[in-house]
Amino acid sequence: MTAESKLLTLRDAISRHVPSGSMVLLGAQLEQMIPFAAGHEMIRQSRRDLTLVGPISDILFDQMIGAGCVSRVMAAWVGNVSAGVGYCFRRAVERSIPRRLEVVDYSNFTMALALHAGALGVPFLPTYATLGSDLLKKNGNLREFSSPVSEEKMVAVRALRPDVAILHVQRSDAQGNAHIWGSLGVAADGARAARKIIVVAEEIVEPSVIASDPNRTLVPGFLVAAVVHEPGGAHPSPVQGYYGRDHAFFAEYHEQTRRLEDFEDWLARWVVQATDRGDYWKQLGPGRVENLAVKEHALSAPADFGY
Amino acid sequence: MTAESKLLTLRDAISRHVPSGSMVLLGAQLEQMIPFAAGHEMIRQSRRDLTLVGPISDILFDQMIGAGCVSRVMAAWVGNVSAGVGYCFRRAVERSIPRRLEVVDYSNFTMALALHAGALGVPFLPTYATLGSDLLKKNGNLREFSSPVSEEKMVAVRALRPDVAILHVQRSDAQGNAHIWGSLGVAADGARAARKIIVVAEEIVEPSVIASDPNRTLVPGFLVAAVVHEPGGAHPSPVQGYYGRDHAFFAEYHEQTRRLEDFEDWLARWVVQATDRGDYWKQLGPGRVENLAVKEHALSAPADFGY
Amino acid sequence: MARSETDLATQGYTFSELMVAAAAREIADGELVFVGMRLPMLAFLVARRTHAPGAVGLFENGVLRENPATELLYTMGDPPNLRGATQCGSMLDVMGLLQQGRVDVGFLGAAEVDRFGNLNTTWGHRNKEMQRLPGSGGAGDIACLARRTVVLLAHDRARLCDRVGHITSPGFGTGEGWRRAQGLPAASGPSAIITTLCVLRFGHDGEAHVASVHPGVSVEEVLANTGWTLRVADELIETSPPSHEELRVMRELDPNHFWTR
Amino acid sequence: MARSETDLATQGYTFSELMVAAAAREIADGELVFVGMRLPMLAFLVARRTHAPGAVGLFENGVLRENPATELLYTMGDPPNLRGATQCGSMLDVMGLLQQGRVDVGFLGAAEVDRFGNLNTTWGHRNKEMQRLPGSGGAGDIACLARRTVVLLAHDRARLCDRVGHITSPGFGTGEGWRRAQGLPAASGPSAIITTLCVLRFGHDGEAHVASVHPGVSVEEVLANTGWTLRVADELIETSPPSHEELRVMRELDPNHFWTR
Repeated sequence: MTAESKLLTLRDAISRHVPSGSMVLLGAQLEQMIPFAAGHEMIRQSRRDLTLVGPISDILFDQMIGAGCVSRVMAAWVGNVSAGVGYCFRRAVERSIPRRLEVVDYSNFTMALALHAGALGVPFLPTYATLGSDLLKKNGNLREFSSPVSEEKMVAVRALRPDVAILHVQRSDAQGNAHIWGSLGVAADGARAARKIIVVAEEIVEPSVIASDPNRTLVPGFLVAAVVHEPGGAHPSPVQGYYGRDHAFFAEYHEQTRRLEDFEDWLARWVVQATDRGDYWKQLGPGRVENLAVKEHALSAPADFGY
Repeated sequence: MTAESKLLTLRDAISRHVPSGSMVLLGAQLEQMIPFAAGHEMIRQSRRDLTLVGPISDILFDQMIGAGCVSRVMAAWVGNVSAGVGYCFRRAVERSIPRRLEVVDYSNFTMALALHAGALGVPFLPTYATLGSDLLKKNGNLREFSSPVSEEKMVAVRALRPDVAILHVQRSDAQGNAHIWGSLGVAADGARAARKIIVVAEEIVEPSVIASDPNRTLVPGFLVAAVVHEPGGAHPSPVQGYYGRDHAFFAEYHEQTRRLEDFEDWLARWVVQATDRGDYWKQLGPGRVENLAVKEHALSAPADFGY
Repeated sequence: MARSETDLATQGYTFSELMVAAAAREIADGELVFVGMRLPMLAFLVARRTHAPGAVGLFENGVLRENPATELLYTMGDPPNLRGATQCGSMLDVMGLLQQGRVDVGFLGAAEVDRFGNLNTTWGHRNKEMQRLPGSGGAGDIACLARRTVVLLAHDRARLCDRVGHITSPGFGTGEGWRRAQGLPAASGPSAIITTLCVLRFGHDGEAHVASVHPGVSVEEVLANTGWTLRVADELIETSPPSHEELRVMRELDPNHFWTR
Repeated sequence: MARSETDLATQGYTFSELMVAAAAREIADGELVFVGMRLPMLAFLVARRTHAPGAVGLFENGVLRENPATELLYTMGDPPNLRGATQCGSMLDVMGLLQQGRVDVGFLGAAEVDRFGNLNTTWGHRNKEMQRLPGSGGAGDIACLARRTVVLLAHDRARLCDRVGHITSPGFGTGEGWRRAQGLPAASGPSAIITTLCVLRFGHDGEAHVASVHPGVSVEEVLANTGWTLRVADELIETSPPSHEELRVMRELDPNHFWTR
């Protein structure tokens, strides 16, 4: 009666479930738990013509754009959250380097609503956000209409249904029932809006751990196509309770990618030559990893599900 | 810097925050955590012309209707979940006893959407639910319209903003930041849709307990008008981790309220003469309370919020 | 039900057990099922334990379970149904899955069902007086949005009527094309009505017909207890009785025949 | 900023500290505040610790805090901002509060702001070349839906321009009545622009004017560094310098002037 395990290597999960041309949701938990390891694997497997979807994916979108994987980005903000602009994004938009990039500009709220509409199974959701803005004029997925109950002007945000959502989580069972805590962002809606989900987990746990707290299950396993055990896979973004944000890494990326040739060196070093996450850790060095470790644990008060 | 305590007795909370004529949300967590003690207090304080809102409130709506507090009910289901119909509801609808009752029929989903629209601050939300049904024809808050992005027929569910939501919770701090677990139902949306909230808690805890697990905070304190410490206040409905459902009580209510005069006896015994919850427990007897107690605790696996 | 007790003695199972087995077979492996209480709940449990180990159950209070609570539940909010659940989200979470078209099958009860599978749980009749019933709950939503719905009710001429007085939960309305004309999803609608006498299914025109009669029941008995001139399938069969395995699981879960009198 | 270092020596505070103090005073006690990072974050902390102990902070990732993290944050998702929060919900939870009109004030930065308080964070200019900037994030939502918005930016003729090239975050559009005509909420819109030189406020016609100049700054300097013919308030005042208490709190929170160079 126990369902089959969905555990795969990251390589196999990307290879099987993220073909070129896919619409991929990344960075659903905003600045936390960004699936960098999965993004790097897509670069190594030379994915092309991806549509990247997400409110903000910090420097992961910039890297994938720079590596030539992306033909379209649907996002509220693309750059480097702590350091400013993303140079690859700029090169792509301003000069089509390494290729032409279509940008569909959302605000955070309208992106959240697009995924919420997908999760609720409706073609659109209404909002007042973006009225009067140039986002409304330029993004074809935002359309002004008149509220059927109040005759007010409103914006209809068209539903998005990504082909695959990649969600980095704290813990998951082998069937993909996963706990996320701390920064939730648009993870719950993203999971339901997507046609399939790849879960990348810090820890693989027994189903009983997940079932001990079903309110914390943000991703139900029956929607999950693959579960990948990749501790540290969100670095340099933080994972609450597991490791902190590597601020210096973001600052260095900013400095080291200003010129195209420098970005190519960066990519070679951190992604192409680091053929898996083991190489990546060696590059990073043990001292740095140690610095990011949890210094003080802070466990949640238990909730009693007994009867 | 610590905010003022919002702790009140149930009597004062109802007296101050639930005047006659209010639109009151009850039973947001469906069959669990129904605020029976608060409903009984409204009966004792002779509230009139209330509009009761909620998907399903088991026999609480029936009792308040029978006691003459209610002029309108907006709900998906009114009755006795484990025993069938509610006789007071039937007498009110069929024969205006004790007074005329307006019923606005929703389905569970459209009720959830009405509160979600209130919580999101939009005048309506779209759905395909109730298309083709007589609910759509008869409930003026459900209106057919054409989707602005797909030209499909859809239903616009008008937002509801109750004057007050009464939420029974497992634990709250004195400012009303409250943890709910187990059955969530429409509690999160109900809390945000309402103009104010009364929290009725099994336990009052230190703010640090709530802040140890902010993902479990379903009710943010700044929306809360009053916090009431009323252990057992949801009986005969269950509270996960605190007590079970008193199935026999529901069956007895069904038997003891079939005839109008029997209901009046029931009400006198359990509500009017039981001037507070202490009397109510005496009526119930210690053996019965003991039977409902948690037999086996089942604590959630901790989540580490450290860094 | 005296009749079922007789059946138990003579046939080795009750009519309720037969209904549960028939309902369980409406669930395929891996399907997402909107479960109700009582007989549908038992049917879901039987399906999980026999031919559909990968079926997942949804409840309107936000609960999603892979390993169903095996205790007797009076309501979906009973504590055993929350403990050990796979996910406890909000009502909107599960209704979203339903509206996405991801829910394969939903089980419904009804006070009245008609020729086109429309259900009424809002207004009943007794001695020509209108009786107010509890209302839709989530039934109307499931009837609108689940890919298939299966109705369970006792076979009674007053309850299987030509046209329901109030459509709480739409079936095929007035027949072919009606659901699409209302705007309901293309892949949705009633799939079967399982009664104490027979199983009804629907033709392309949306009208119900007898597809199988339960062992020991005659077609005449079915027709006499139905409030309209009921069509009969060209190849009428007998409903398969519950298997040993199905009965074994049912009785393990419900040893005192609380649900399956 | 060499200028601020000079100010620190001669006036006892930096221009950034002055901006933070001015921003903190835009928050009243008990208000719900959409907090940004950097200076607005510090302003929120100062307000909580001085005149507005009951202010509540919201963040776009779903976080709601009464007791703000006192560590240096680089992003709102830094672990110290989650631990000990009052509530960590979803982005939609906090955006819902915003759209309900419950958020009193939101802080915004911008690459460009114009005469009517419209903001551009999508397209910049350098040497006449268009530069793609990161985009709206939540800024456009806050600009549309918060009851008041307060903009903080360095005063520069290229950044305070007559009309922004792209409206990422709407202010008063083209003037009086514009926001309502777009369908934006009646109680919403820019309240102040706090620059390194002055505080701008808005008249009924939606156009910005200088309301106060910072100590040591002349009106002429403000006008010369503004890209349109800026109106000056009839009763122009000097921006109040940060109080001892405000400075004490700021420096306790930011002892190395990381945020307030």
